[in-house]
Amino acid sequence: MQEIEKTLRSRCAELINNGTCDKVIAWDRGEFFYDNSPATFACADCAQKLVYDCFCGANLSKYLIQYAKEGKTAVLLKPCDTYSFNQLLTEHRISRENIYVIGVGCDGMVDIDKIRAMGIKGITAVKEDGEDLVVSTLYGEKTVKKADCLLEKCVSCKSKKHYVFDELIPEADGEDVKENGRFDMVEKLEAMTAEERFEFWQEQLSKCIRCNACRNACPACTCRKCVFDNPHSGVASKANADSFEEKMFHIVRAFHVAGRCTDCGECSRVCPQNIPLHLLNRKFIKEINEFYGEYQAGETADQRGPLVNYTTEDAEPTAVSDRGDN
Amino acid sequence: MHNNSDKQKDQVFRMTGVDTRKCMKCGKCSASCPSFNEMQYRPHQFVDMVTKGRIEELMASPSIYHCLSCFACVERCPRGVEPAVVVEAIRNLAERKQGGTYFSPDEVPELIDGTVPQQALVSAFRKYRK
Amino acid sequence: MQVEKQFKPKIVAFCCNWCSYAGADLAGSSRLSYPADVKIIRVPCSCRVNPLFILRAFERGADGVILCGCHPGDCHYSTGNYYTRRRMTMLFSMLDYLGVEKGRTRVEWVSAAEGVKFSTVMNNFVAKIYELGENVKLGDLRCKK
Amino acid sequence: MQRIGVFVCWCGSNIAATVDVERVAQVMKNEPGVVFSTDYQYMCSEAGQAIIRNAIAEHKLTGIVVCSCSPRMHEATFRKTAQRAGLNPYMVEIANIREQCSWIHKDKEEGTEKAIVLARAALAKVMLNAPLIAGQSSVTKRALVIGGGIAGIQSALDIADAGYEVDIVEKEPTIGGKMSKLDKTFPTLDCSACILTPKMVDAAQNEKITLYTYSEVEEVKGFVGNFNVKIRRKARYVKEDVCTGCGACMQKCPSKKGLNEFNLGLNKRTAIYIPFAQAIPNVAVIDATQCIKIKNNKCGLCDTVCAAKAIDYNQQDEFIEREYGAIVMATGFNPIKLDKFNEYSYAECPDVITSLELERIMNAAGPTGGKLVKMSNGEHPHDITFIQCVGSRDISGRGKCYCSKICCMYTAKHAMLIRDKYPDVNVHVFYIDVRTPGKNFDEFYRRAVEEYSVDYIKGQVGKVYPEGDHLVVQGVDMLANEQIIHKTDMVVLATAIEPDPTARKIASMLTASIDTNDFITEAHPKLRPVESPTAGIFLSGVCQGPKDIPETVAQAGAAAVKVLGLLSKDKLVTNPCVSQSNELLCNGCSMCQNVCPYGAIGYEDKLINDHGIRETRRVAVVNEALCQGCGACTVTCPSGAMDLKGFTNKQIMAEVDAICK
Repeated sequence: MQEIEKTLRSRCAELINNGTCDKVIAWDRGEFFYDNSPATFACADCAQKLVYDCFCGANLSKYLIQYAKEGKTAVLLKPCDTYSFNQLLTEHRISRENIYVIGVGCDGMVDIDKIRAMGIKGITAVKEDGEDLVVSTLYGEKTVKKADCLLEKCVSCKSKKHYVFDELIPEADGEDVKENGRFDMVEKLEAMTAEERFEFWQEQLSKCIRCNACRNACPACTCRKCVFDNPHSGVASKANADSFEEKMFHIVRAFHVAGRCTDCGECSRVCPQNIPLHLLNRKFIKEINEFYGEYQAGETADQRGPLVNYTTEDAEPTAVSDRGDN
Repeated sequence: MHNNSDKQKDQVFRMTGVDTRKCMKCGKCSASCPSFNEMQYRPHQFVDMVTKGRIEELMASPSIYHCLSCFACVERCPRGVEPAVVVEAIRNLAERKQGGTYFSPDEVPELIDGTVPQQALVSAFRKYRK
Repeated sequence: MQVEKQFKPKIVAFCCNWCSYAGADLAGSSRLSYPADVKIIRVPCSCRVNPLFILRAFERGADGVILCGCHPGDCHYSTGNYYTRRRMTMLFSMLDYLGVEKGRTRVEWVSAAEGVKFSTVMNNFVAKIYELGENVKLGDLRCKK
Repeated sequence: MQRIGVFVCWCGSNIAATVDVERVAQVMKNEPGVVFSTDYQYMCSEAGQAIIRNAIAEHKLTGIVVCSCSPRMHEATFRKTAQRAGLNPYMVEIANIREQCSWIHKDKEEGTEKAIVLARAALAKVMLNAPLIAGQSSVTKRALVIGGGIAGIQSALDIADAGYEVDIVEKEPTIGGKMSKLDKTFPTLDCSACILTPKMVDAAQNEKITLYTYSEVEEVKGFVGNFNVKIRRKARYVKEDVCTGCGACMQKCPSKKGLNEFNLGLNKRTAIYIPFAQAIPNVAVIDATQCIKIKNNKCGLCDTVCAAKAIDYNQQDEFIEREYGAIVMATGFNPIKLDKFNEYSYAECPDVITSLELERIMNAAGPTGGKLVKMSNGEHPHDITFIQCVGSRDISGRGKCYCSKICCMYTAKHAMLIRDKYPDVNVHVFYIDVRTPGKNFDEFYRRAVEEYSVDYIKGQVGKVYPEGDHLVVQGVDMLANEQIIHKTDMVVLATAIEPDPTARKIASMLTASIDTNDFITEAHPKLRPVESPTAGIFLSGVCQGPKDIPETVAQAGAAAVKVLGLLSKDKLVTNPCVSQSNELLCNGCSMCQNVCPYGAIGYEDKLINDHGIRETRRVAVVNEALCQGCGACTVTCPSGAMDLKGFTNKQIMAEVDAICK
């Protein structure tokens, strides 16, 4: 990865110098070594500061809506981020000709919380070493398996292939991950009784502090004004007197992105309360696949989404109620 | 009696999946039937009698063994009624009854005269015996 | 001593103007009764019903929500109910996933000529809601345990 | 602040018997926003309406709730009442306390409670109503008729007679359609050409009618009153306005092997041809797939002999675009293909023919000069067998599930004509049922049996096969319970009819709905039988369902009247309950465009001022004349930018809240 980082820095500087783009959207060092954050780099020298390591989980596509309006912008996209990029193209939120996509290779991003959960304290740095991670702590070095510390979205990575790019770094592209098991947890929930599921979700959703991080990070949640921020929508309720937003926010959000969600996993990654929000979206994805045929949002940039489409032979809603109770 | 005929009608329906009420009495089945003249009840009558529940009569009739199962009627029926399938079902009903076997092993030797294809005997034996 | 309050469900029925609302009118003019717990909201087409409205009804205390539209293929607007069918299938599946009782929501296709069906559907639906009792789950999903 | 009036109707005892109307009025009086509330025996009566009008004036009402019968019954009445009192008609809401309350509940307490809730819901909605003004759109005073058969010709003549311009688009080189191929017509046995060709000439000479023959509708845009239609004029390779129809070219053309379409392929025609002697326009056309000059750049004889210099081998398809206020579909029918009915040996035996082919054989201008002969050897037949219901009433998937309606009568006609002209010919008819509803129809059929001794056999035919120079028909006589093996010379199949294949294509261009058999659906099967549910589209002839000539002409006239009703208006009032896009909220994602069944949503790049931020954004724009107000877009829009006037998100949620309170 350090190799890639070096190449990226020099290539981005070159792209700015030769006028291909006037700025690059990439990751910058955050306050801590593990919170690399999205940033724009507008000069060749600045580009030398961009970061690419195992803490670059953030999906940069969404930032293009805001920052690629004018001029020519280059962006670094991991394979999973390219779906979101295509979806934004489908929805006319960004324009392809203004953006230069550098597809960057990725072999999984790391969740610092998972390292901490192993009981490792006082972490000062994490370095990749092949399959392992070398964790420097105040109390010395420790080696752990990288596979054990991956972000949730990387554990069930669905593709190492870029679905859109102008160039790739490194040049060789990966392939789709066929057996990714991303619906395992959904299936587990489906197998529970309704009572158990209710308890599960009540416990999870009760943790929500309505910080809006999921909404802000989600590349499908791109409304200029969210219905929950619009006092005229009839559902927004900043006042405590009305509890609709409080109670229904996550269901409404999942529905609004249904058929558009690329399953990038940003919602769960950014949730400070660790609510597994991606399980709501994956339920919709799974149902869409089952009822209306396999569909991956963002696979190409001109798809008609399953909820703005139909066939005359579609299943009736009773297909859900007839499934039997458990 | 009436109840029994309803029950049998129901049974024919379950065996065939054929709704004989779809018949519009055009007679195309009988027009197509190569065994028409051999039969006491003709294909269109079969369908009509099933609709009316007269299944005992059909079971007792030799007509059920005269159907060659050539399926010309099934092929050409404009209403999808499948008369040959109905005949087959009634034949099955008859054969399943105690002593309903039409063809017993004892009769086989005298039929072997060199002109009857063996294949035909074997399949007839299969078909007309429970 | 606490007096057991008799359960009177609140049931919202969204009916499309062209088929189901007319079907409901026909049930009325044919004097085919169904429980007074059902209150009808008229919408131009079943595809006008936003899943938000259904969630809203539950959050406001509805015990059941039923959505009626023209039979698929007969939509006054040609295709509206096809979208309804997909949207509601998804919504119902999500509610089930969250552990909310499946019987509380329903989609029925009722034509303008099906007054009898309208009344039968409503009777059945109300009976189901009585069986399920008061809706606590959906209003409750976010309440601290 | 809204000032609402509530008016509770007793409807005599219809409501008052199970709803305590006075209590409803009383309770509503105390609701916030309500400044006036009353009840009356018959709100829809003039006296009841006067109460409403007076209250509006006296209490300066901004909106009213009428608790009465179904809005489907009297919403329009009360809107007019409001309008007369100076209130916007869309500030009226109806609480349906009759059909959906008093008539279905017996307990008065229960009925009253429910009526109050329904009134509250209506109140909650009306509080959020906004005055709506119905838009207007212009009407192009010109009609288009698609199809130039008897249906299309009749509709066009009737429209033109009333003084409106009308164009006929016909895909064949001549108008006339199927009727021009018929020999005689039932039940009067008059010559088809004798009654049709004068109408064809009328259509050609009428200065209000423009004929586009050998042309097809390519594209339709727009909406009622304002259709924009692109018509493809296929290359004839003959200049239509120059050709005199002298026919010299046909004499000289060496390429003589084309199948004569007019005679259903029973004989041959030249590459350059005029379909038939009375063709309108009487202009030649070149079959490009057959012409030696066009294919190989040799020959050119027709050009040499054409005195008028009308031949143009380089002609290309042309496109014209025109505006129309109304469109009549008159796309007609065809007999079905018989490739799934091998049992009749139609493909193998030239003496097995369809009824339409028999029409050509019987016709003096037909392939045999009107002599009834066997197509196989030209001999006179002595026995002819007709088979009814070939492919009709067939649910096996080989044919059509419906009754083709015209076959019983034309078969009786054929049988009778043959027996009349050739008494030596025996005629048999295998039938399932003989269906002859219609004036003088059954009498006609009975004449065939009683006067002409046509042998009607109740039963169907299992198969037809050749034997020597005869045909054998194996059928059944159901009444005698006998199988019939019958030697005959000719077999005539009463072939089912189906809508022309262009109907589906054109219907989808027009967004007119079509049934599973490809017949165009009418707006109402009984009360609006000549209109499509899509405004401005009218139906004429067999495109709507099987019909004989008198019915077709009647429907053509009815469709013309509906067209005239539309064209005589200067402005059309549009439904104001249409979608509206809030530019500030629109994301430009196009999802609404995907679900709109009317193509009413377009996208534009607009300069938007969003609280001081000025930028160009891609935003949805609703064409209010196209939008029918279904609301599909409103649900698709995640940001809520799209909303439906008259049924806004806030209004519906207010109703929900009121009901769930």
